[in-house]
Amino acid sequence: MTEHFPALIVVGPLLAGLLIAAAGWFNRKACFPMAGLTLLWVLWMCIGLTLRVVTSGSIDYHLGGWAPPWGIAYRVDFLNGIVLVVVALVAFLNLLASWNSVEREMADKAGAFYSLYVLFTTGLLGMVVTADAFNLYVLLEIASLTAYALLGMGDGRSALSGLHYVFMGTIGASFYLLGVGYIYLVTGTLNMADIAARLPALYSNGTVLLAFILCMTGLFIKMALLPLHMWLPNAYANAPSLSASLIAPLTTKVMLYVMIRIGLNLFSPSFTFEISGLAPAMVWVAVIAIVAGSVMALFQKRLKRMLAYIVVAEVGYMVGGFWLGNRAAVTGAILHIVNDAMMTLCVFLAAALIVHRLRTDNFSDLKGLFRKMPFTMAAFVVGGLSIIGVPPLCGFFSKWYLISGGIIAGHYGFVAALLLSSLINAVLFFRIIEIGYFEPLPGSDGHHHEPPAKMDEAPLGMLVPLWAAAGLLLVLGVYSGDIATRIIQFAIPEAIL
Amino acid sequence: MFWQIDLLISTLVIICGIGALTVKDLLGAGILFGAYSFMMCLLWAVMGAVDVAFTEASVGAGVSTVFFIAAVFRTSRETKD
Amino acid sequence: MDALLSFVIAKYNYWVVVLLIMIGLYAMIAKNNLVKKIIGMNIFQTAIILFYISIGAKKGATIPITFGEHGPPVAAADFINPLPHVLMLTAIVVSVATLGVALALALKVFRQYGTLEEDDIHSQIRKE
Amino acid sequence: MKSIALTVVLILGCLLVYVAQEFPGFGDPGAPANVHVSPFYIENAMRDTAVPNMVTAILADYRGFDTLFETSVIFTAGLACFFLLRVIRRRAPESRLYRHIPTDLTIRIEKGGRLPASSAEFQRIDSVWVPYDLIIHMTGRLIVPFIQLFALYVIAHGHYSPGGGFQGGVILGAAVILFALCNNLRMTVRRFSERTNALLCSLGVIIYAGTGVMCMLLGSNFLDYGALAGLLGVDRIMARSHGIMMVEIGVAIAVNAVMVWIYYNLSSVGRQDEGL
Repeated sequence: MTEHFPALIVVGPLLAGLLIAAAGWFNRKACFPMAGLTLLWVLWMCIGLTLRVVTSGSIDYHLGGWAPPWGIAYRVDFLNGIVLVVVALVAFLNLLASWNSVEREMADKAGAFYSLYVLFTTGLLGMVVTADAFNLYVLLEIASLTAYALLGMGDGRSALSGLHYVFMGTIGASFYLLGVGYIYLVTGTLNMADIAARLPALYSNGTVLLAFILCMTGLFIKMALLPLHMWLPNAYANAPSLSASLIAPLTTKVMLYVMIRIGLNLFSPSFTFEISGLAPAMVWVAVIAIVAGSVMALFQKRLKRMLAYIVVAEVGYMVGGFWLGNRAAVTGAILHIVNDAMMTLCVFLAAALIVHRLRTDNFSDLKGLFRKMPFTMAAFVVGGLSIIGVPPLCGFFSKWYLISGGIIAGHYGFVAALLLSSLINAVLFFRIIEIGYFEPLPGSDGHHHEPPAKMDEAPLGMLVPLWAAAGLLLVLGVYSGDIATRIIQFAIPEAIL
Repeated sequence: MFWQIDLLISTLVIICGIGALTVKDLLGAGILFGAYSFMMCLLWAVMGAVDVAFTEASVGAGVSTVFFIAAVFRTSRETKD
Repeated sequence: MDALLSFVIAKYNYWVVVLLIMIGLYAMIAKNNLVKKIIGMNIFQTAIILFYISIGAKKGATIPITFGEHGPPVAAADFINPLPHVLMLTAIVVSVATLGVALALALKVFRQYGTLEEDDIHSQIRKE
Repeated sequence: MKSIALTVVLILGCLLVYVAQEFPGFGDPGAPANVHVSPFYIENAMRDTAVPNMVTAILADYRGFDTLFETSVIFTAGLACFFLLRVIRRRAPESRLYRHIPTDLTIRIEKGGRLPASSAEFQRIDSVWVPYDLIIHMTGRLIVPFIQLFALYVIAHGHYSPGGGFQGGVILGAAVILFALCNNLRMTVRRFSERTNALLCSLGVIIYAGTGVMCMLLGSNFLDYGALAGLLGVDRIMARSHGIMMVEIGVAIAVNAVMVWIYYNLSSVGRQDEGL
């Protein structure tokens, strides 16, 4: 059965999502265990696939038994092996934490929530594994539709910000579709390997350059690179906190993976970095994204909006790292995809627990949180330190690769932006830690002293996955050395020196 | 005979498209949008894409217009722009 | 003059596609009413579908349905390229799905704010 | 804001027009798209799958995986509309309108008061939509069965004529929506309840994915209908044709149920008591 894994990774959760939606109508209690078992099984398959890739090289799977240019092919190699594991791991950990808040907020629609949750994971896993340009669009649409529904479900402004996300997401996906249409117009095929074989003869053709620009613009809209990021802060801040903690770590990272896949494998590295002439401009766009994203995070009054702007800044890290073009920077970008997904999950999950307990995430209401919710805040501190880039945790190592890549490429603007952003992150997180540490100020009349708030921690079911995510940051930090050497090093084609 | 029909239907498509966006009453916009979808279905039928034309006729002109009218009916008909 | 005319006539379908893309994109960004934005979104998607179909068009070829087992031998030049049609069946279904979700969100916005005009909603949000 | 949008769109338009000069001419047979991959489909579709309609052959067999996810996109849209709009906890309706049939009087009952549904003299009418209209009601009742018959024809003849799972499913859904338009939504929900609708959605896509998994269990790759030859007792080519048929039926069931489900939730904004 193991040789069917590439198809089972996607078809398994799809079937499970359908069964969960049907089971939602019979007894709601069965939905959560079904979803949990499915994602655990998917995680086990992903790890099995990645180990097989590390031992015996990349795996090809022909859907429907037809050879690639005619049928659709799936391909698992070094680049998407590691991303597969991260997507499955983040989805599984977040699902464990979602039981309590789903029971409270949307109890009677639990079947639909878990079905959309598993279908979202299916869409992402399919996007990571597919080797067909148009199939990637269809899976992109599944992931986007489920994200629109999950994000639009909150109260208050979430419907409006969900609608803006629908418009921007559709523009992004349609630009990608138009880009694939241009590629199909000049090459006549849709399989990525076949396109890569036929494109070099056409590099002088203007259509190929415009196809490249359109595909990339579509992906930049979907990953919220700075000038096109307007939809992200509202969409993630107003969403139900468990949907945001699922979608924030994953959507932008898988879009970055697709950008790297298209940049390296569809269009050859020589086209992406030299012929297209976009690389220098893109690095400066990334520098602006990093600085502006971090600065805007400073002005936010609510925890989840601040974290959303940090996600926008992190996207700048990876885009800048990739477009620098040298081996260290691209390794840093890929490693940062892995690390940043875990860091964002840890921090957003902590925010979800805080909102679950306090029902608000304004800074003024976070006073005395260390006494009330010590474990949640401890995990939040671990996530914050990792985002700042403190050595034992994983954030430091990928930032280290990015900075060394920037120095090798001699792009000191990028290095300066990274350091400035780390500084601003430090200010952001220590401000929250300071708010959380001090007791709430005595009331305005100054004389009544309420007793120090007793400890009412988030339920254990939400704390365990949060602490698992925080622990993983340390594990990833320790092993990031051999992740880079044994996996990512083979993922980057030799053309990049 | 081939490209004259194509040109005629293309202009009708563009007229219906611009009309659907500029008319002030949303119910009219929904109906014009149904006409736009149907013209697009004709254009594809002329260009030989019969399966796509059939789908656009049933999905685009048919069900999308019903969803539009249902949504406009549940909100308000007049708009400012 | 006839060079320009032949140039325009040779690819007129692509000009229609570009015009519709511009109309749809402008409506999505600049229109004030949310339902008008949804109409613009749908026009933008059908324009890209038209682009794919005009890639597959072939002069002097018939619709992509053969005559069954006993028909004449099948030559590739006689039939229109069926691959874009398959891709566009998917794109039409995706555009209806997106339309359904966008209208559902628009109804939720109307239930929340009582209006679908972008500027009225933002003034209400600023008052909160 | 409008001027920025206009300039951005004009710049994009000029870029697209400028690059369109290098396109191969519209409709010339020598274009790369018509030369590289599609000749294989045109020449081999009939030989491999015994399906004259090439688009259906490619849709369900060569690129069947795309269509599986296309069907799950439609399923996701139906589930998303239910998830976003449906209001399950019954809030007491503000006021209800009843029509006294013998005297044609309409009475309004405030806050939660209601008459027994089975009362012969009173008939509940929608407070929103047009009153009872004989012409629409009668023609609706006449047309709906023929629409459904035509829809089944379209599904069954997807192999030979333009049509197939999607078009047939939408027409089936349109028949139910026409019935809901002619009568009121409550009658339609009583005939075609939301629960069976939701289960049919899942069933349709499960049929599609189940056929693929069955091919996998019989030893070949996912969605390789040739493997069904042993099960169906026909040679590999006819097995592919029957596989396409099974998949089209699954798609039709799913699309029909989704269209009706989205209509239920959109037209009544989730309360499913008074629709269009």
